[in-house]
Amino acid sequence: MMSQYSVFQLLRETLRGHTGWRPAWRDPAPKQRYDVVIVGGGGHGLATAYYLAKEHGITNVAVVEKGYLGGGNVGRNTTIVRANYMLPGNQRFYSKSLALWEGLEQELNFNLMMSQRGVLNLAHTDGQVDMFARRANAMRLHGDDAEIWSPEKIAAEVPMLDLDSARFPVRGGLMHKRGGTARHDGVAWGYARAADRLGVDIIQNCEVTAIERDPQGRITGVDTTKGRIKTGKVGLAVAGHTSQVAQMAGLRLPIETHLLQAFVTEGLKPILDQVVTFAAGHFYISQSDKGGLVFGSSLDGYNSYTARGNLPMVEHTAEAAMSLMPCIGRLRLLRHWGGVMDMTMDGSPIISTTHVPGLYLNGGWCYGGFKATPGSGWCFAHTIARDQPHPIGADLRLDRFMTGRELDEAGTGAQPNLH
Amino acid sequence: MRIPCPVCGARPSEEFTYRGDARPVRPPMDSSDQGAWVDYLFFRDDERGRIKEQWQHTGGCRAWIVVDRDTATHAVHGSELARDAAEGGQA
Amino acid sequence: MRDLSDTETAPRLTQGGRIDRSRPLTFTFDGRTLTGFAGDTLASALLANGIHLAGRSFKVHRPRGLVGHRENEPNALMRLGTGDRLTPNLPATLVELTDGLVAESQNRWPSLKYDLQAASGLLKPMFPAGFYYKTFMWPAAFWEKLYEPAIRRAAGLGRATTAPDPDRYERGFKHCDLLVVGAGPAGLTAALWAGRAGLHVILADQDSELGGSLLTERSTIDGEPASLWVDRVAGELARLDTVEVMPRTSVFGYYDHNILGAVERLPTAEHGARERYWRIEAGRVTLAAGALERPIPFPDNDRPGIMLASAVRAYLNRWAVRTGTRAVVFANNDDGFSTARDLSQAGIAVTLVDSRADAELPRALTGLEVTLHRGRTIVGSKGRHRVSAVTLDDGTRLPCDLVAVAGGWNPVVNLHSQTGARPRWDSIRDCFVPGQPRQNESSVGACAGRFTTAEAIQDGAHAAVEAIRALGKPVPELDLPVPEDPPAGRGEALWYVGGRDSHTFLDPQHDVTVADVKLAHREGYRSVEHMKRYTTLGMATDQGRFGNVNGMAVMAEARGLSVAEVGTTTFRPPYTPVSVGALAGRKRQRTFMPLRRSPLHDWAADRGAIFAEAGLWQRSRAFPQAGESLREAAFRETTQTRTHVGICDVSTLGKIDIQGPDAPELLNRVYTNGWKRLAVGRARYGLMLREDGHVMDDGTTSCLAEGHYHMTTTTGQAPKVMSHLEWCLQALWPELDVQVQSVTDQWAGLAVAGPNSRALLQRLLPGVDLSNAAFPFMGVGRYALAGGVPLRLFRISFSGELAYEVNVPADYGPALADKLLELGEDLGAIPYGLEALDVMRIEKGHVTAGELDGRTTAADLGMAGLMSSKKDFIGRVLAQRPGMADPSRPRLVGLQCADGDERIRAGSHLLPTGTQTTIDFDEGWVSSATWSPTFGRHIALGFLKNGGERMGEVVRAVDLVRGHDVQVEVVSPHFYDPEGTRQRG
Amino acid sequence: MADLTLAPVSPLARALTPGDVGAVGPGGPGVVFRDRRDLSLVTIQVRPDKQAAARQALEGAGFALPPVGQAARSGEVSVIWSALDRWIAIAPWAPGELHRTLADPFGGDPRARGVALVDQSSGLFALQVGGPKLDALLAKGTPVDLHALETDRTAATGIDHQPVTLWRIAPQTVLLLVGRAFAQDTLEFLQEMALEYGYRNG
Repeated sequence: MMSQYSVFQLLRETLRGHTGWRPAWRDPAPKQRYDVVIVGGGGHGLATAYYLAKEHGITNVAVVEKGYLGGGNVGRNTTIVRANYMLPGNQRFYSKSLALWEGLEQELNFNLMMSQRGVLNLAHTDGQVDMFARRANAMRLHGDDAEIWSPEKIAAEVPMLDLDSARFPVRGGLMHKRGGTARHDGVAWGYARAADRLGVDIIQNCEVTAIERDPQGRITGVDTTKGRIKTGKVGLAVAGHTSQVAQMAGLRLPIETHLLQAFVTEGLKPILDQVVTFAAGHFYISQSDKGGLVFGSSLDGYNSYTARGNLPMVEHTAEAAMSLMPCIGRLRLLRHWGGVMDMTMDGSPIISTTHVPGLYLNGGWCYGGFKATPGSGWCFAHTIARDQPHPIGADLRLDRFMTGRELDEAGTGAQPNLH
Repeated sequence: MRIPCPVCGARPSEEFTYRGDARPVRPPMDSSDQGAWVDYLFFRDDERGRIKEQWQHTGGCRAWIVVDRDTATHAVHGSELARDAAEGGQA
Repeated sequence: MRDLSDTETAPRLTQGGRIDRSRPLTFTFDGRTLTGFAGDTLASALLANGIHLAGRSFKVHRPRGLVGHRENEPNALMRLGTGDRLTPNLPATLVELTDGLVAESQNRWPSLKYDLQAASGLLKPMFPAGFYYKTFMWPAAFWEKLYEPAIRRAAGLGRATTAPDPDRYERGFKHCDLLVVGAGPAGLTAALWAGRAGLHVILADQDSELGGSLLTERSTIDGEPASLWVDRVAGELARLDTVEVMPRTSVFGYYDHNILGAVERLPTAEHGARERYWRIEAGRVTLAAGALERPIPFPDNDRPGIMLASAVRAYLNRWAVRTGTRAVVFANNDDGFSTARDLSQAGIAVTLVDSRADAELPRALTGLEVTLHRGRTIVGSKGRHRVSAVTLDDGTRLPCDLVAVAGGWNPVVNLHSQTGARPRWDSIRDCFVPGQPRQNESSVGACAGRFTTAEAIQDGAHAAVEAIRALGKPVPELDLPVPEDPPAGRGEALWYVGGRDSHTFLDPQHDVTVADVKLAHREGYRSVEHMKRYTTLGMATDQGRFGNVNGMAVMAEARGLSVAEVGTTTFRPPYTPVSVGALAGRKRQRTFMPLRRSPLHDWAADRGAIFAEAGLWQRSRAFPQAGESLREAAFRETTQTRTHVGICDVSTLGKIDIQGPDAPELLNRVYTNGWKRLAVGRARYGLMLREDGHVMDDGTTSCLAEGHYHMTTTTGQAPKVMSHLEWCLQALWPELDVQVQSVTDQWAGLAVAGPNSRALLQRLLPGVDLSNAAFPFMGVGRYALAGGVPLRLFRISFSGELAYEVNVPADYGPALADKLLELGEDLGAIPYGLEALDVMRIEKGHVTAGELDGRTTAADLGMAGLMSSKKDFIGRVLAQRPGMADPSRPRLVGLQCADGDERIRAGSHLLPTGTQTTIDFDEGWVSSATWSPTFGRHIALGFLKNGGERMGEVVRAVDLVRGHDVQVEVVSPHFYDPEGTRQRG
Repeated sequence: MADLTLAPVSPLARALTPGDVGAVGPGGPGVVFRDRRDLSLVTIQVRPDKQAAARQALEGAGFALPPVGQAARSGEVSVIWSALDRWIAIAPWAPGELHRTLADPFGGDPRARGVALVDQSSGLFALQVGGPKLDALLAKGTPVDLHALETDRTAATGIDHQPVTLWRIAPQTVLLLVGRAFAQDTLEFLQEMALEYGYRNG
């Protein structure tokens, strides 16, 4: 039996040299048959397995992961949690996701360091302030929090910003106080541990090599590097490799795979409280609990599976940082890394049944999948368990491209690198 | 990355603007088959490996080019003008 | 307790080393004034002043001393400078000493010696790896309020300033045949021979001096001290034209296609930059970055005075600093001997603890007073702010003030690995060495695991020959020097000394111990990435350069695997930290993005214009007169234009010259409406869709002559439309005989609007018949002014007034504007700006960016009639998808307040009256809004579900975030002159 | 009758004020900037299948249509390659005169011969940059390998990411053509980068 985490447990273990801690999850060999196989042991796959077990009572579930759990984008993002979308089809979903975040630590008995420090989007023209107001009003109509901040308020609250010499002046901002950050690895680990405790088998170092179907096209199982596993339902949650895995089942998707870089400076004493983003540089920044400034900007812009970015975007990101936070000039970049993003053609995600009976798709998270983790697992578990979309994720269906109901928050059309 | 412009020679990638997969074939102008248009505009093979893709040398000679590049390694295997590729495709 | 660091006298030797004793430098450390010499680093100068204690650890604030002399230093992080030049987290080992330098230690309060947070060290047993995941969860609200602020304050390293960085940065591009990274024996040799063959060579080294390990070791080359050879080679390299030597240059990142990033630190100069970032495109790369010594972690190995042996030798040999008076050397390989030799020759008493049971003192040590404990390890240490004794596993207690630890070497495979190549475990040398290259590079010398000077020189020469051959150049005859190294036998693998694992530090900066790695293993965090993320091993500022390999070996042991099987974490750039300012170069604050200036920019500024951002452009919003607010000015300009005449700079609109017989066909395909019958001398409004059926842009296109058209686009979409046309012509329809070119910058554009506009233009063009019959609405004419200045006249109207747009070559724009104001003085001519333009276009119901937001269809905008059914055009088919053609979509409507005093704001949402204010009742939004001086009330444009059928209905415009909730009447979007009699009159 | 003549204004009227700036040493400035508003610029765009004929027509009139990346001078008129299917004719004449001179070899109707002539004398700004530190200066802004940009070679590239055409007119001199709206920004970039060499606005 695994121990419940608590301060008392920590004290107890301290007294015996921490020798009593058990593995956070088991390391089982795959069974021959599961009710559901989730492909992908990242945040979304693990959350899906957890909610399948907890909300739908389906516990005979395997999560198969080709590497180590949490090794994909859940462990390499800039940790931002928010629900500040404009289009109802998106905001409804992210609103639910944020509600799940609040209280998730207690539910999972794992400290995710969820920190609702506020997400502030800066607007550079009066027109942009109005657009932010449109979005903020949509958020409020959904019951979520949103405020419009004046430049004076922004200057007072965010001393790192230099508003006096900005190329693009700051005319206002959209503050979303319930937004913030969370410890990214912890989310994967917390869901893994909680799912494992409900009986879910998490099978690492197990790559799916084929998706098997019967003559009628129904899913019958998956072939893996650890052998064949029979199942009637396969859920794909393999952001970054969605196109490849879907292709095993003959699915072609409205997805292009792109590269996004992220950056962190050396640790500093607290200097920035909020998550701050600004559109002119497509830039976002926050300070981690360890003290590093964590930031990023646009996609590198070309299709890539490398997770290795290049200098033009490194330079652009540094420029964007210097444009409004010129104090950052002497601070030093400690590390930059890349993640592989499955970018959809409208910039919004897909949680959907597919034309293949028994195959369910969760993907296309673009560069915003982290904050969606609980909501994604919640909706996807429902979609798999009931074979139909969850109402809050209903607009995220795959057929929206055919019906002309794209969810294009950026308004840039079928050009994934611009979303 | 250095993108080999067939006109200007190799230049850093930021001189170029990326469009995407060059291979989907646009349905004939007079086609009204929505499925074919949806497929052309939205759906992609998205290979991990060599693909042909369209870039424009917007920071240089403004040529639209087709680059043969590997999405798994970023290795570039060649390029040609988009108009030559278009003619080649029709032949 | 006696504190050696304060009382020890003269650690600095009176001779030797590469410091310049004739150039003393004064600096301060934690407020104490100290001196060093030119050639010192901050680290060597501190040690020369007897200072070992240099910092506090991240988590439990234990006192820490200098351990290294290079980029693997985990402890001695300093805050340099004062005021707005304050720079945190600089490793003292990489800071060149300068006169007046101000350094402070970090992460301690109130002082380095007496840090109150060190009390948390007492609780260290409660803080093993990942402890925070297991607690601080109750009550939920306490995380942000209590736990997190406390953790954030305690964590972090240096304090930074929020003042803008006052220094300048630059960047640039370099191209070379061969880039050599590292100027030790391998790099110098490679650069020298490639340079002699005439190759364009760049030799970069982060150090201020060339020489690498030859500066810190007592090797000889051709029988002379190696430093003499270094000086000779440096001299020859300086004379070779095609070789560029770049000291103080850190090559930090290796990117695709042999592009590398490097940062050059520049000396302080009046017109100089602080740092310059170079992007180097290299034909070939030789990695000669050397190797870093690794520790042998043992219990209590984090006391000040416990250092890497290579650093102890470096401080002694290069900087003439004795880092102790009584040394214990702890080694698992022959480096222990050379360390013992160097120390002993400097008069320091040495005890050598060698873990190898078969270790024998070599001849080089005979005659020196070195005691050997063979087959022994250190299992503990004592001392408060400085080590005072160590204990061996046989119980022997050795008093000392210096422990030099030689645990073997890790080649710097970082740059190699950044390319995606996988380093390989060399089980003979017990280290990761470069694997199969993924780019045109090779690693040489110690960087490739070939640790002797002889191997380095051979490798360097070989790399040069390969580069020369690859370019087809003749290879010069090689005449390689002969170095002599101390003999190096094989070491044994000793990754840590077991015992009190919770005090055996792998990552002293982050307080990660052997116990933490074992705990991670116990809890299932066994993959090397899980280990890193759970324990934070390798995430400190040294990025694992100090103890990562040891940590992997601990995990390998726990898992019963080899280090090779456990593997490494991913190597990421930068190799050493890089200033964000350097990467940005000049781009910061105002220079972040270029400013696009209209030809009338200065003209407008001279007339008191207030500017607004419009993409990269700045456009004049209004021309306030004395005492006028922006709003008042805009409304005055509106009224004056509607009653008299105004001129407005519209130069920023995109303009595209289209020529060729197939031009009408092109227009037909890119616009939704028909273009085949547009006559010469006429203009037409056009709507352009994206292929997905949404509106991309709108504008007018004029036929100037047979096969010659002038297209205008919106300011924002101009570059996109230009690229779109080029794509159509090059990729889609190369057979069309049409050529396009942007002429946005060529023509200044002035809108001349208002009832007096015809009279005004008649004065400019006295010989031209501008009567409505001769020059009707949507007419186009081309004329020449005095001196042959061409002028294009378009009778188009955005304001709804009788209006024209005048184009002249941009150079003449300001003069034309002046001339129009002068000619129109008695007609009431004034300049107007974007605000008045916006008021007038809302009154007229014209759409702009607020409406063309990339999600609207032609039908949404009330322009379904412009969708020709007689021809094909881009976006035709997909615009017919059910969701796009849904009649209940929000449609463009006009909105006006019932009450003249109430204000509608853009961004409001539209809801029916009498419902709850929730998303379920959301029916649309307000896209543009203004006070209308013409109608004396607030009016707006917006999108409302079934809008076309709801004229006269009253709905709510709700702006929750700004506190407005007003009743508005749904009306036609064409408030002003809906029949168009004014613009056509 | 009012005077209807208009006086032209350079986009650098205020940014290129004469004088020496920065670390000008005893040897003089490292870089000199000159406004070349005296030059008219007319682009010659030619459809790919009509380029041989167009070259022949221009050669008949004493001009050239040089290969990609090159410049050709004939008397006062230089024709430089600038982009795909596009050249720029440069001469110290009035724009209309240069336009007419170029149209003549095409029978006055270039469009019928697959040739589009467009006056860009105001649209492109010609900045002459010279001096011993020319290449060091350019390397701070342009990614092209300056070793390869020899005299009378041209490149379509960027300076500080702004599209420009570079034409090396002498070993230590280039003519830099930049979109008019970006001219001041580009000059200011070059001036700041030239501070360490000292520069002269001449």
